[in-house]
Amino acid sequence: MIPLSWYVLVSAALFCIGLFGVLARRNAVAILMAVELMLNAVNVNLVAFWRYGEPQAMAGQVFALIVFTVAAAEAAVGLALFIAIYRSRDTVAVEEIDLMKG
Amino acid sequence: MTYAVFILFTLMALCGGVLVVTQRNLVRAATALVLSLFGVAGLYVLLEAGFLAAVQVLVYIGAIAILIIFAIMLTRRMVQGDESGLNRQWGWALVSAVVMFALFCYVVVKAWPLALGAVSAPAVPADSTEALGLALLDWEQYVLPFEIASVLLLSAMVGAVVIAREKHDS
Amino acid sequence: MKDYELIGLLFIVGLALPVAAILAGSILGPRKPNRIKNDTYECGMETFGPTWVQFKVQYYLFALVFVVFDIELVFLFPFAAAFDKLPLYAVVETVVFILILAAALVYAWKRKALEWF
Amino acid sequence: MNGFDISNLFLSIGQVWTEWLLQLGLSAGWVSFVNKLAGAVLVTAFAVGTVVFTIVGERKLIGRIQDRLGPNRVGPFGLLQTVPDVLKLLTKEIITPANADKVLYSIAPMLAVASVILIWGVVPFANGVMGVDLDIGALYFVAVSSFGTLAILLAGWSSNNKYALVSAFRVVAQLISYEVPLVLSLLVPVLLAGTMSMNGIVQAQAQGWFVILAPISMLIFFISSTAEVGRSPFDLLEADSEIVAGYNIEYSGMRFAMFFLGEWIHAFTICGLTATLFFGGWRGPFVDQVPALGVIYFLVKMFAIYFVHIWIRTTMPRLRIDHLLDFNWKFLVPLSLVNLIVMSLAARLTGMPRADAALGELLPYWGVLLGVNVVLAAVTLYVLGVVGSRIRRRQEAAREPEPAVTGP
Repeated sequence: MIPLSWYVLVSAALFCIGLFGVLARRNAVAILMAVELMLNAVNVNLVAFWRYGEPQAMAGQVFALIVFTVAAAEAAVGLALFIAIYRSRDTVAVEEIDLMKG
Repeated sequence: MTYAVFILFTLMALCGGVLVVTQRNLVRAATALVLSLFGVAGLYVLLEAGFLAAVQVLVYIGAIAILIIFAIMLTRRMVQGDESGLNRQWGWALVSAVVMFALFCYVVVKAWPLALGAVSAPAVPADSTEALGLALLDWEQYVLPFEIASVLLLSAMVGAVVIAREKHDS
Repeated sequence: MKDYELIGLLFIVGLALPVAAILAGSILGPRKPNRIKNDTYECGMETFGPTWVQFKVQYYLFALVFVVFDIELVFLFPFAAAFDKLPLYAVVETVVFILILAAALVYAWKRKALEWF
Repeated sequence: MNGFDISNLFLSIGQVWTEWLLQLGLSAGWVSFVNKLAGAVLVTAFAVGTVVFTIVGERKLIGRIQDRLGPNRVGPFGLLQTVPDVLKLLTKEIITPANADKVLYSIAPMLAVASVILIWGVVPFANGVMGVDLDIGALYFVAVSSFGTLAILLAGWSSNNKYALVSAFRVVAQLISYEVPLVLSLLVPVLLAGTMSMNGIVQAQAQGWFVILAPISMLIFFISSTAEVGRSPFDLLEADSEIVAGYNIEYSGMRFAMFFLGEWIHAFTICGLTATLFFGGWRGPFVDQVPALGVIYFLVKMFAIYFVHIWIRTTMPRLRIDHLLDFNWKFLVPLSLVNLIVMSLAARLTGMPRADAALGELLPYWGVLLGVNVVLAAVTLYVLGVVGSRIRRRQEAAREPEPAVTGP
């Protein structure tokens, strides 16, 4: 079997790619996609620890399912927000929608 | 053999991820996201979580990716144009991501051996989906998250419908 | 995990078949591209404006309702798989779960998110 | 070598084949690999091979229903019509539009085929004769189908054609909408069988097919799977008598043929799934003694359902897209939600006897489930009638002319 540490490293790499995307992309939808990558990295971790920790207890899988739910809810509301912003501001570039900066 | 498959899925997940954050064309980035998520689904299969692998494909590729592509189509204007998809602080973002990864590596290698072979893990339950169902609906285990998930979905839908609906004058 | 080897092979074979067919087609078929032929096909009309036009929000609303129900289905599958071992109260819990999401459907219906304008 | 035991034909063939491979000097790991590859190739060959027959069969049948002959020139009774068709498609030029997104444009047709071939990996042809008996079989089918949706969206977008894109959006709206009732009705056989494994579902129908226990689920599954395939009356994406084509308008030659192939495979694939989930799959008389009979029973059931499909296709008018989506979200989804709730409560309250229980024990259980279905159907029809007449009254009231205003 593949050691647990490999999975954790893959997950860490995926997380950091997502982090880079969140920090560096201009488009809000692209940032949301990067967030999805980070959530996936978390899920890989959860499932890997479930498998190598205590597979008889289903905690890891239940957590992963809840993460799926949160990811879907977040995508739905987030994208709806971007659509609403686009409708009024005509852009979804994050530098141009910083209205709250005063 | 298992290693080859593992490396294949890892490459899919990571290369897809890199494409997601670097592609300027957003629909292509979304396709790369699908590739990456598919690689992650493969990792779930390797971890003997077939149910989650199928759910990954169903939810992410079948639903969320399509939702994202629809949203990209609805917010068109940003996608074309000559400007890069990255903002001015991308250098700092890269540095922080790399530093973060280095930290992760340090911690992981400290905590768990990287060495191959002689790895053992307890067996998974014979029918892990059934076990999952029992755990989810057990009064003493996860029934509260289960019900809260539905409330979360309800509120997400209410919120998103309110936000995204066009105001009809007349 | 062993079970999925065949699925992986099936995926490869399933992809190899169209690849082979398209390759055969491109070898056997003629290849004489010209500007008109490679143009966008609009029954002889010249295309104007960008193709990747903006769409109605209605498509998004359907996708949105679908995503919510998709997640619900994901939770219902373990329930169905474990059904023969579940006590009555667990079934009632699932009924409550379904009813909460039915409320979401009713809401979308009342707010006219399910209308095609 | 063991004797060739006819009672379990497939097991014997498998044994002979495996022993032959071992004698060739392959190691056990390679033998298992070769076996699995052979299985994958066989499944693919079955799926593609069946298309050749169903195309001719369907064209002949549609011809008969529409009072004409159908293909009758090539070969006896026109049976070889598919051969020149394939040759024609093979020798056509494959055009890639200049403005298309080349990579995605060429990936999309491959995904369209692969996604339907993958479904055949879990369909049981006979007891134990199937690609692989996944313990998540039913969910696997749903998950794999979603690749097809993605392929359509990619095809429409990458063609760089307004009409292809509009069509792709409409098709995807249709496909994702009808996926909800499809899966909700699929859950009923899963919970009656207590397993997601396809073979397990067939085995759970030992005493009675699920179509007797859950006819409403069967109907919902049948309707929504027809919509998933995009066949008439749900063929808005094609509408070949009205518009040029759908999302695949820019595709030509073999690439176009791949979309076509995927659609045809999908058409009888869902018939096979309906047979498996609701009509007992490979079950039939004497199948426990001679498992090889199961293949015949399965194919007969599959093509019988396919016949009904073609029948509907030729007789029903096409729906309009708003009607199509209204029918799904305002009728099928609520009905399938109620159906799932009612079925799970009824099955739990009557106590669910084991599948191998005596007939006397099973009859009350069947009776309750069937009764519940009949009551649900009656209530549905009553509600439909009330709502329908109210809508009609409102429309008539709206149409009534204003009373003429007479001046003084």
